Amino acid sequence: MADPMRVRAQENGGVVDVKVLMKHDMETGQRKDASGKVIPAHHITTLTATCKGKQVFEAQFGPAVSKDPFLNFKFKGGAKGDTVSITWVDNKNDKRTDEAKIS
Amino acid sequence: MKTIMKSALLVSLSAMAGLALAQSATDDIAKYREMIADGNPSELYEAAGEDIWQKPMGPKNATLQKCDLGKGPGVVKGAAAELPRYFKDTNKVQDLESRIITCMEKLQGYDPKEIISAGFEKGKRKDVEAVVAYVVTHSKGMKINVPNKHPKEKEMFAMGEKAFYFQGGPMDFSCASCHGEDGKRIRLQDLPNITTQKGAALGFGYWPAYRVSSGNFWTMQRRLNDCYRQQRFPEPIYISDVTIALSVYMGVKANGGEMNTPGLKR
Amino acid sequence: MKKLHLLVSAALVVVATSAVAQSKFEKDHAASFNAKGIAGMDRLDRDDTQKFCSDPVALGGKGDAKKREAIEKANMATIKLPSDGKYFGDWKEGEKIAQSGRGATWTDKADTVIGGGCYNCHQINKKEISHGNIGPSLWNYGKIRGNSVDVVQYTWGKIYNAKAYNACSNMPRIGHFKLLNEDQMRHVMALLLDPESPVNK
Amino acid sequence: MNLKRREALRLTAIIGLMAATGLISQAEAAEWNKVAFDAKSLDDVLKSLGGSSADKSSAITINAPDIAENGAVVPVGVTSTLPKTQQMAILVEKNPSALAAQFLLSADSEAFVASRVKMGQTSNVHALVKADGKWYVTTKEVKVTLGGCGG
Repeated sequence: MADPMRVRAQENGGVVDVKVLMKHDMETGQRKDASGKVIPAHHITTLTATCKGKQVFEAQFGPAVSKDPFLNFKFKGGAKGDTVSITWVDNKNDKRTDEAKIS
Repeated sequence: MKTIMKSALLVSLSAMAGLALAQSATDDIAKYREMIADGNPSELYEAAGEDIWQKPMGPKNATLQKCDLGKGPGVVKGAAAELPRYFKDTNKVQDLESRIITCMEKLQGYDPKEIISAGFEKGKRKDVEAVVAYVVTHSKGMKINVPNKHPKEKEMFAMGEKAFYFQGGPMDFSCASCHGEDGKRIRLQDLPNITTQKGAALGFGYWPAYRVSSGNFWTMQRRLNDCYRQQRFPEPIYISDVTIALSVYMGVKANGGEMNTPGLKR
Repeated sequence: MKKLHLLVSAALVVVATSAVAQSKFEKDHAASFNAKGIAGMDRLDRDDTQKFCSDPVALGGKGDAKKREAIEKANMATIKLPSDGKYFGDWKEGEKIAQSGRGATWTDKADTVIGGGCYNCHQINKKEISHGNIGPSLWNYGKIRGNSVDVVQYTWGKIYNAKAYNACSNMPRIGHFKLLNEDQMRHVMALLLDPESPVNK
Repeated sequence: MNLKRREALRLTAIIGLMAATGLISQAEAAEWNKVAFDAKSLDDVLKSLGGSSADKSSAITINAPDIAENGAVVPVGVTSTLPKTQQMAILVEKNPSALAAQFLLSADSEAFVASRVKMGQTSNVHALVKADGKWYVTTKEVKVTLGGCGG
């Protein structure tokens, strides 16, 4: 199972600032291992963010997003105490969902 | 006369331009570091480490919650700012990693030899590294206060100092080759002068760290291991005397400085 | 000359005796390491120069002046001028060698080409902004100094064995320890001294 | 379990229907855009995202360092003041595939995103922004330095 991510959501003046750190290798598919074999690409493909049942943001990642990805976005309409839920899916169909309360 | 003046001026101007170029490059690097400071992936390791600390594991199915890191059983806050130190129960000076391994052995029943021979990020060593991330986070902002009173601590400090200056290998390098003077750089990386309090605190206070170039969390043991690799030395054994001695030397020199761990490094 | 010879052999005797009697520190220190890959335990066996410069006082340029002089002379004696009298290769190759800091670590193989690692410590071609400052800037090296025989031989010697000129220089003994071969050293020479090299523009 | 599965299937069908009938925007049902992520150039990425040309716009800001200490982690932020910003993309011109990431904004999104990308070498970084159905672009060069002892 994939490792948990760190989600932080802060509301300020009606805008929620969300910062997400994900644990993922984001293997490019360009690197070779010690024996010269290509390490297959393994990376997050999509990430969705929902708040109060509504999707507020979506990202698509290629292999060029850095290892242990960081993402920061902002949306309107969330209030302190609401929950922001983040889900990512990778190209091996592994997925992970974590939540944070807006502070 | 005029032309001589002119060319002299030109020379000094171009020398200044050269300086300015290097200066602006290091300023830009500082900006880069600032930009990535928010969102240190060390947090991911810290979270894993906290879980490992609290979870019953090993042959004895016990947690690490009674582990004594020097400030009493279970006390995590501030522990990393005072390590390495002498421990009565093992009659040894231990750094954070060797002490965690002692706890894994005594409380949980793990075999320390396996952890020592495992390699970084391998097997149970991976858990040690995560616990390190968890523990050092709880010393962030605290004053470095590594003891140098017990005769064994003094012995280790002396060994660390000698090891720091020990020059060898095909490139004649010692730690001091890179870390013995102020204001030096390798490429664009600033090299703290570890022989001074300020420089030692820049080293000791920012490691362990998440290392951007390799995309993983490096403990102090791993930092030292890679220094020795670049020094073209043979490999220091994990938690061996020389590695702990160097930590004592650096930590004691750094006393009074601030813990900023876990850091975020190139 | 005879005196010099005596001095050098005296220094060698000192090395020989101290090599036999390993100090407690040396023993404890060595016990903390394992050979790995191409990095054998023999890398901890210090020669006379390394022993002398493991003392912070000597490293700082002070201490036993006579010993220092003897060490510099012994290192000077190791310098071999190029076998065919040719000092210069291709500055473009020299630039590549200067850029690479690879080789000779326990993760390298025996046939890994060792780089000069020059930019790690020196500014050379100004276009490369990522350069260290442990050594002096070499920008305009040849333009400033010209390429008289003295300059050429000194530069070769400095690359070959920097300790001949300063016992505890931070610069590796590149020719002496065969980090670069003669051809590679010629390329680096061209980078520094060839009027066509961008370093001298 | 079975119930859940059936529920999920039903939902998928509904979402598909909604997308087909234009009840929800295409973005919300978007598949990972493989063609765009395989594209080599700015133009090809733009085409595979459904655009034909992109005007340069000063309403887009790229927040990235002038010099990155390491190409493995280069912070890149994009802010747009264009009205009705719907979509954003970060491209690294000299990477094997140009597109690093794209972002599909909702009506509630602020026109801002920040992430970190890998860069093989010094290169132009482009930010593509779709606003009110039209594509815009802005560009910034990021230098990637060689670091450390390894060179």
